Amino acid sequence: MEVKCDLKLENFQGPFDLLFHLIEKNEMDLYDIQISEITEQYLEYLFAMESLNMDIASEFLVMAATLLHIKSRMLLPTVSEEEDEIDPREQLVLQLLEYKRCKASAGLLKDIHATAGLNFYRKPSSEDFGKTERTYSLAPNVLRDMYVLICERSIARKNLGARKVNNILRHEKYTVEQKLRKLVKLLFEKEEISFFEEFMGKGANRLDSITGFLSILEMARSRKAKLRQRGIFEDIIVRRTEQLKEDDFTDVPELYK
Amino acid sequence: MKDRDYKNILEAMLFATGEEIQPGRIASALDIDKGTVERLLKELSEEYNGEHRGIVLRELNGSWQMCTNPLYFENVRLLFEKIDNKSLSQAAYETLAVIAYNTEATRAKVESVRGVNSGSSISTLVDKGLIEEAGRLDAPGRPVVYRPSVEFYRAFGFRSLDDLIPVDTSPEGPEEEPKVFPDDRIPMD
Amino acid sequence: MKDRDYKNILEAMLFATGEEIQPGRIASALDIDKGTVERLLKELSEEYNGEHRGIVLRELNGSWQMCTNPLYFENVRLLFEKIDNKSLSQAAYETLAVIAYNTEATRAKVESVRGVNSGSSISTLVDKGLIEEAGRLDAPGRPVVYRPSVEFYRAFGFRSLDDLIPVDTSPEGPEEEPKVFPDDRIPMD
Repeated sequence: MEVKCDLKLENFQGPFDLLFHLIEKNEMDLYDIQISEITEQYLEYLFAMESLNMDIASEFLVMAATLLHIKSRMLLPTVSEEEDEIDPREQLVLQLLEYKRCKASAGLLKDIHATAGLNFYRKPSSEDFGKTERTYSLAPNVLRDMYVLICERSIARKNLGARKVNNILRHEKYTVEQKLRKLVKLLFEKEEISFFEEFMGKGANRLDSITGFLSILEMARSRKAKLRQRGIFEDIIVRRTEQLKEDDFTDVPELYK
Repeated sequence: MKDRDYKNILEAMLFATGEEIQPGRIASALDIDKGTVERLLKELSEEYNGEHRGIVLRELNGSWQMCTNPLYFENVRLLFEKIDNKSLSQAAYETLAVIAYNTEATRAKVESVRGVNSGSSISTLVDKGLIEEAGRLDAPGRPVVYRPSVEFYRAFGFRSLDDLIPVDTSPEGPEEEPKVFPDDRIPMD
Repeated sequence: MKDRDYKNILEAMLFATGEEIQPGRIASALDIDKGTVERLLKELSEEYNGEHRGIVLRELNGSWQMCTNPLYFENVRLLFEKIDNKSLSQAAYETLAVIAYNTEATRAKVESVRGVNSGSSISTLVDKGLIEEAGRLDAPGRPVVYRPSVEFYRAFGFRSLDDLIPVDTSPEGPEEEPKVFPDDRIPMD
């Protein structure tokens, strides 16, 4: 495919600007961007720049990655049949619209700037108006109120900090213990379990996943389970070893005492 | 004292300071009501305009400043050798637009809208006095918040940010617009 | 063009230049006779004087300058003198409160109580003459200690710090102040 490189990258304010150019050139609907086409043209553009040994700002590369990511998600079959499935392009469209607005407002400001400001101002007079004594008139009660406010804020901040740390520690300890017991029970039922299924499935929140992960690590560390993963981001299979006893972890593990 | 006397004093004050003054400051110096000061300033301003006077008053974000009447811009310009080219780069206008249309914004906000590093544009605008620091955000890293400065109002002839003209960028006409942002402003996050 | 129009232009020119200006320079800018400019300047000057305007024209060695009417010098002086509370930001006021209520304080002390960076507030207060350096603390880094200045007492109408309105809360309680900078940003929820 012929690459026409009549425009330089510097002519664009950034990746959004370049994308706009491509979308307009292709007369595409902003609300229904043909991601494959746009991605291809965008990359062609970057390759052309590179072949001319021009520096490509990192923002342009990040956008390339984003486009490829969206493209790959568009190729995947939809998991659910639900209608409110989020369009992978949505975030990008929102950003493009916001940038479009920014560009339009900038143009407006530029026009106003060109015609406004036809006034001349002057510097403060250097005339001698007599002896001036700069005095502030400040209120003692305002100073007092400010101080009371700062003190209250300071105390609240300290309490909040202390409470937060305690809560986190207590919460984490409790949930890891829970997860360990759940794991032991499961492993005596099934011998081998899927981490994704048990700790990242429906109804599991982020904390469940984190504490679940901490608990399988703890098991592996104490050689009571073996972990297996086929590749990065893949499921982790947890399998119990000979050393796991049914009453293990009924006490708090050393790590979390 | 009569209104006329006060107006003469206001004229002297605005001329002498040269800069923008808050009506409250005038009120406390004259020991009169702030509302009265505001009324007198408006009347004086109308008198100047009505008589096509060489000087006029401008309201800038609640403050008032004396300057020359734009009617005579070309005449006054002849007295000066050169006038600085005041135009800004596209990047600076975009950055200014994000800050002005959002009332205020952090660098991260500007960059999220523009999609590119905007540090140097912000520095340029601060150097030109068009934006100023408005404190720090209560968020990780405590980022600086920028807002339009008085110079911004001066340079663009705005009395307040209400004078900003809303932009309509909907490609398919107005009915498409509410779909995304119900508000005419660039949304804050 | 009528005399009135020329006078308006002269007003704009004299205002904009600020300095004294020779009638010849105005004449060549407007492309009119120098004698006419001089006549118009004299007439304008008489108009200003007759109406007790806030501005007047002064002739100095054949040059002309726009000035404040001396009738209103006292008023203008009051304007420069009276600086109201609004000229102190919330941050500066808070910083001032910490220093005053602790008799004196280092920057670290102010920051530990306020929970935010206070360097610029301290600079502001030093610039405004409301606090001053009171030596250095015999501690690592030998930090500067700040205390209220004479201007502080004048601004609040205090004879001494005993005039401070008492408060019954203390940010740290009786104990030593913590070594660690208080932090709001503990992650997780």
